[in-house]
Amino acid sequence: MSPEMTFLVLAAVGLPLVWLLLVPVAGRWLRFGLPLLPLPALVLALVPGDWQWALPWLLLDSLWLLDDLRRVFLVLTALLWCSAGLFAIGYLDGKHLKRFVVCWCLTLCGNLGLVIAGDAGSFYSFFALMTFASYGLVVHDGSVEALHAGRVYMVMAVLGEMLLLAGLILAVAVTGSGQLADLPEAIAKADHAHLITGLLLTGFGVKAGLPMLHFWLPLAHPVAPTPASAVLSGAMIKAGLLGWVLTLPLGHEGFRDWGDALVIAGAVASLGGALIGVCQTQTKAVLAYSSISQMGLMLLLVGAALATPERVDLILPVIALYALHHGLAKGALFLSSTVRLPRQRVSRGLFWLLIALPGFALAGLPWTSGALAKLAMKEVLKADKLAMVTAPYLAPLMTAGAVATLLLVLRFLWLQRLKDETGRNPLALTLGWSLATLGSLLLFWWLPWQAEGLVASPRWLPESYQYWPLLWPILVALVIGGLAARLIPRAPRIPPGDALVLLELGGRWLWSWLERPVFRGPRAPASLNRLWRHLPGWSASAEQGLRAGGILALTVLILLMAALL
Amino acid sequence: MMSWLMAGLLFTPLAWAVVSLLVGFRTGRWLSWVGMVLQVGASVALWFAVARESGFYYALGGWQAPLGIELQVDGLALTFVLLTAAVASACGLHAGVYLDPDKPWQRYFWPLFWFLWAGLNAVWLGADLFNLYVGLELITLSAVGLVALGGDAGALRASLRYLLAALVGSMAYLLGVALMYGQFGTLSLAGMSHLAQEYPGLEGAGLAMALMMTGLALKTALFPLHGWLPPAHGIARSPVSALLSALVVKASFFIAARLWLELGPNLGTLALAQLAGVLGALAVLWGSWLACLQPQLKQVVAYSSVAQIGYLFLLFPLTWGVTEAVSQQAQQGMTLQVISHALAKAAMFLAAGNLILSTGSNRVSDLAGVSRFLPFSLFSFGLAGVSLMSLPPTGGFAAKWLLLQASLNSGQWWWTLVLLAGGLLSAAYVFRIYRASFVEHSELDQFYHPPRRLEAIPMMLALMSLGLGLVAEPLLSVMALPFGEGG
Amino acid sequence: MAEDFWLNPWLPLMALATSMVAAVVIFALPEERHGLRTGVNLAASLLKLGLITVMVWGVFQGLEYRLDFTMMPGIEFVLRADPLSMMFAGLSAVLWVLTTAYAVGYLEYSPNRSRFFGFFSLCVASTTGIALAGNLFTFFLFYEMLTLATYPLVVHRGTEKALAAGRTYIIYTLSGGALLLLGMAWLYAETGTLEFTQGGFVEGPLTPSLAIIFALLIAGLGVKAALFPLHGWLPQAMVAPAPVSALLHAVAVVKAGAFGIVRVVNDVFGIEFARDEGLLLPLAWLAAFTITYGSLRALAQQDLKRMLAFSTVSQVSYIVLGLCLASPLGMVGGLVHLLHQGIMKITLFFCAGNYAETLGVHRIDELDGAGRRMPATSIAFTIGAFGMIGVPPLAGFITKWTMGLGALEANMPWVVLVLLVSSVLNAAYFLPVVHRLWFRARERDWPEEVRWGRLETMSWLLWPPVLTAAAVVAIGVLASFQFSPLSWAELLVNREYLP
Amino acid sequence: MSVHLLYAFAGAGVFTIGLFGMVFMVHLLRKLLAFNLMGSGTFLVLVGLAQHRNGVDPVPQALVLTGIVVAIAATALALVLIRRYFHLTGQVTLEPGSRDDEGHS
Repeated sequence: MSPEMTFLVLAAVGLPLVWLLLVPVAGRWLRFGLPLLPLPALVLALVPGDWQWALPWLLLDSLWLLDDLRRVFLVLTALLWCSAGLFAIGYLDGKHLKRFVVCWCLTLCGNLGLVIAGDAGSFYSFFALMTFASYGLVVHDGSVEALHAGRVYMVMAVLGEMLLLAGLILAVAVTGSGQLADLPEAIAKADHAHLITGLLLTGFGVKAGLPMLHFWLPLAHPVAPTPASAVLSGAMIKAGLLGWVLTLPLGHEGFRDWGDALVIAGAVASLGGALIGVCQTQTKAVLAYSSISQMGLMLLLVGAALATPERVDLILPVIALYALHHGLAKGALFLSSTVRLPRQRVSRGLFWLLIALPGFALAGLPWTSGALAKLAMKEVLKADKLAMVTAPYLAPLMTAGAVATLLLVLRFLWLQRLKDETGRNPLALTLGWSLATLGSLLLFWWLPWQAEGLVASPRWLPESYQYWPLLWPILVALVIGGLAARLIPRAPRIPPGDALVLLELGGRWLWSWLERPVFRGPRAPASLNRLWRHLPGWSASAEQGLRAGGILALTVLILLMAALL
Repeated sequence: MMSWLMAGLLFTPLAWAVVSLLVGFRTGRWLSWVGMVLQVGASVALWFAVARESGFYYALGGWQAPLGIELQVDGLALTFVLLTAAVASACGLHAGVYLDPDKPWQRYFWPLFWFLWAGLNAVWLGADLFNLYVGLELITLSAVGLVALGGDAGALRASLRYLLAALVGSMAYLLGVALMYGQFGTLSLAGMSHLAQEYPGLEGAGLAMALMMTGLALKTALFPLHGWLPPAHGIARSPVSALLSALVVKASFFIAARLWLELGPNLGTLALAQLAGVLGALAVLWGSWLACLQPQLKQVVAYSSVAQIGYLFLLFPLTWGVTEAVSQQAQQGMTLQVISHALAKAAMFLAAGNLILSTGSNRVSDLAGVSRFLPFSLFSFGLAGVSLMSLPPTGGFAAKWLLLQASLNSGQWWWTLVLLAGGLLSAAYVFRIYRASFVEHSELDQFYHPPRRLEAIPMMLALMSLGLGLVAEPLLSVMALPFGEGG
Repeated sequence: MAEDFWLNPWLPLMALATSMVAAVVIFALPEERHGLRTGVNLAASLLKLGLITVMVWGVFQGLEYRLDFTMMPGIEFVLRADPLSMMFAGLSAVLWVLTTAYAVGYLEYSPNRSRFFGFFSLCVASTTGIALAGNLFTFFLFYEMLTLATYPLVVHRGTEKALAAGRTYIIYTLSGGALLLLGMAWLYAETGTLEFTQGGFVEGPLTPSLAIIFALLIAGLGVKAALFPLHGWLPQAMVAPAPVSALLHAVAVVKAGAFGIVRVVNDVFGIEFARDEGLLLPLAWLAAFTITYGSLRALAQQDLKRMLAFSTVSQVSYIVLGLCLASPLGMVGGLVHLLHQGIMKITLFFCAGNYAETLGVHRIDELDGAGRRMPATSIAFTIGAFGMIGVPPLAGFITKWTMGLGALEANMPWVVLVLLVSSVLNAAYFLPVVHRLWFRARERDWPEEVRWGRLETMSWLLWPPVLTAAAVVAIGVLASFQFSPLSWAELLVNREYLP
Repeated sequence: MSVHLLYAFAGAGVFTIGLFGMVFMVHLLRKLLAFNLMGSGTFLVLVGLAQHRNGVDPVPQALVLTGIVVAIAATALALVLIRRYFHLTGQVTLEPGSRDDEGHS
């Protein structure tokens, strides 16, 4: 590796940490660094060529590297953090600024670092750094809801970390080396292959919003500051996905049932998430459920990859593509949720367009990244090429998913319209939002996609026969949305975090049980205490008796000894 | 040369006793310092002599036993002579400063002190039972006198109790001696042992043994015959208590131990050995427990003596019916225990005396807040306490270690429990004193530091006791100096 | 350093003597000579650090420093430096410097400092002795000396509570010492030696008496190592001043117990012997239970230091558990935790002391918003807490990771489960505190606030936790560096125990 | 049974009586007398038994002489103490139950 690259890598990961050092001395201008921090990482992502950097002294024998898959994630992460940082300049008031910046920098460092980490130790370190530091972003607001969401987030994050740790330890124990590249093969060979797979799936699943591990998402996103929600949903949630892709035994036989299970989970997430999501009343909660739903769709891909080893090389680029697409689009949508609309009609229309476009992109509107992603996904998930029980259901699922996605987007737009906030936006805020939106809409045009000619650039545009399959779900969704808006006066209320409510009841019961006296340590019984109190008195009188009868005792003793001899 | 030494050891004290009877306390003090130097010098010279040649019998003035006084100079006796020289000098130096010279009765202190010393040396060196008796009586009478010296009603009551108990003990012992002499026709221990080996199963010898043992146990304050000890040791002046606890009770034990080691293999029984051990164990437990309850500082130390003496009686079971090696270990352990207890207890009593001088009270609770002034004596007290707790590297530990080894190697594991419990209980009463000194809410803001000399002496003793474990090896080699006939 | 340098055998004794002499000098100094006392303290601790560094370097190069003389027939006093002893001695030397500095600040304006620092130095001397002990007897000597030297520190405040704690402490530890003594005497009676030997000196097969000896030794050491159910003294002893707690929990007392267990298992019985004869499995269960139990009790605590104390109960058993895995990585994990736990826990106690001294805060629920008032302290606390949870890349993670791998290596996967459960519980009691520090707003005044000029607290108090917190990060991040604790533990295990 | 043995037995009897007195007498002077009885008994045994076994033997005579001196010394000391005790307290007994452990250092 050339010295320049070394420096660049260090800058990419280290700049946020260096910025931390300024926190004690800096004032309000601290925030202006936020959009700059991810720039070295962005540059790093754009410098062509794979590289590896071995750091044997760091952690547990570290290796940092960049390959195609990671490059996509690095672009996504850097770009999203960049625009969110820009947005944050305008968004933030002075309250707890330092604390926010510290958490932001740490989270950013973790998020960037985990992408280029090539060994389990540093990957897990960065992952944990991101997880724990982002707590500060979630509860930044300090309101009761924020604190509650933070608690849920933390509990689930800790659980996730532990599952992950278990999975990684089990896997690394098999390989003997900590390199991520060796893990899939080792897992496939391991005695506890299925245990490890399950642990890793659930461990990363907490972050990636796997159904029943998703509770924190709809709670945390609405209460977090908007830029934080954007990165949470756009970038950090993808860290879980990246974890799956890097560690699961993709490309190895014997995990077909897991593939089916994942498909089912994905179906539940994409449809169930949408179903619950449309019942939400907060814009960001809707978006959070949308993320769950979208991650469900990505689960289909992961499941297919797990079940069909020979197709992995095809599926992985699609997963990356989908992640990029969803990350940027969802980031843009989150940012737009706090954008105030201008008063003038024209610019107002423009704003609405910019807000809606990423949403429609999610649903697969042609000429957007969504269309590309959907088409690619359809292509690789063709039933005849997959050897899964659930393979025939994938296509309808994807279509239903598209409908569900758009319904959520419509719900979001509806709620956004209800809020109807007008006024001026700080410049940085507008810039940040625009950057994200433009990134979402334009970035994929330049990216060199290569997946066996499937969606290879420049043939990224849909073929004519593909327009209809892309468009009809959108139409269906529009119709359903329109009907719903007319017919249903008020959506049924489902609290954000759905099934969590039940869990929390259980948790409270457990806590009250823990506080019972069993855990307060033992006490001596009263009778013993009484005995203890009287003992000195008894001893003293016994001693007096001995003193008086000493010579008598002597006589007895002589006789006794004589008898013994 | 040798005769000078022996005469020095026995007659100098007697001469000094007589001379100091004629002068006052202050002059006596000067005189005594000279005497102490002589005694220490003679003891050390004797050590060199024995180390160069070997142990020997010595007939005093050329008169052979039984009418004359025959002395047995071996490693063990030498060790105890040295110990006496050290501890008695320390106590004497301390007393010279500690006691109020203006009280008229103090002029009797030095004579009694020297008589005591003479008696002690006589016991260590004595080779026949009757001379041992005389030495013992000399010790008893002077010790009682020291306890009673200038005391109030309480002191007199204690000393009377002590005197009566000691006299009964002496009589029991003497009766035993009479029976023994009737049986064997000799008073020499060695000769008796020889005869007992030759004619096993002599009737009457058992009763004689029982009488002697019990009498000595009474004088050594073995549980349950210890009733006289705590009042006497607790109420005497501190230097006197130190002498009493460190040396006087050891004298009668020394005789008992010699009797047992010479005659026990033939006259003793397993049951007797175990009985002695059990009483010793009970003494350890009971003495320590009562020490924990005493409200007064010196009573704590006195009861601690009762407990520590209990350890000594473990010698009996650990040397009866065991292999030579185990018996050796037990004897070594016992010797170390005697020495370390002597040093530690003397240090403790002297330190306690200093503390009482400082606080003006004998009560444990009045020590509150004392540790703030870092009194030297508290350190000495603590260091001596460490030895009593038998923590390494003290002599107490070395002794306990050897005893543990002996009991484990002889399969009598139950004594290990006694040894351990005793250590813990002694920690309990020592820490009780510490604890009191750490209490922080007292109003004490002035502290009387006694003269440096008073403080240095217990510290020296405590350090000696502490370092004893480090030099246990050379010390045991003194004890094991070879014994040859002649002299 | 030359191989045959004449000073070599004396180095261990000198390292021991530095703190011993310091203690004597301090006792002799009058109470008012604060400056001189601080100077003596710091000079001695730095000198010792230097000596230990020299020895570490020597040991690394394969030298052995040894000094012995006979005390009693068959009983030798042996001081020697091997990799394991250097590990512990190094820890105590480094942390002595910091703790001394901290204590100087902590006790500023309080009475009885001569007494305190004298015993403090004695305590460190005993710890060094424990580290350098070359046989079980020498170990026992310093082990008991440590008990005695610590008592005055525990009861330093002289309050009812402190005295009661001291009483509990002394009852527990002396009883433990008695068990240890019994085990040691018995062992000597059985084997005739006490010298720590690589691979152990106990010869098979396992007889019942050997098993009982093992149990006695472990129980005796387990008191100080706070193994359940012998841990009762530890939470009580937290009434002591913060530097003392730091010392008790991080460096001296509990570590002495854990270190002793390591010694007994490795150098007395031999790890392979102990493993093959099934001695380690019950111990592993006990340690695992203690880990869980300590964490559960910590959950329910309201007092910060008490919570930390229960956390210690839990954390120290990691060392034992790692040892019981008896696989190379497991042992590395256990041994390295000896250092890691020390540094993390001392950070936490320093911080707790800072809160108590500067803000008058003792309870967890009074900590709201302390992060704003005392950012540096709170950052240090946060790092320490995360380290304890085992969050990467901090020191605690290295332990957990290595131990987890070791557990699998030893084919004891249930240990991984214990590690995870314990981490979850650690998170459950540490994270709320961290949350309060940073994310709760202050609504009342501090109970007893003291202002120290520009800094958040006195600089004597501030720098030690900051430095240790930095060390927590550094030894985690640089775990594979050549002289990191992890590498040293690997060297140790590979060279000595399981080559 | 020789006359010497008779002495010895008589001595044992006297000793026992003395011991009995020591145990059950309360008055200090009586205790002292009991002690002297014990002493006399012992001396009888010493002389009697030795003569019985070994024929005429000068050694016990010498021993008894010494023993008597010791006993006289002890009696004298005891008398001094008892007298002073009586002067200070007006008591002639060591009444049981009294606190012995109060007083000076």
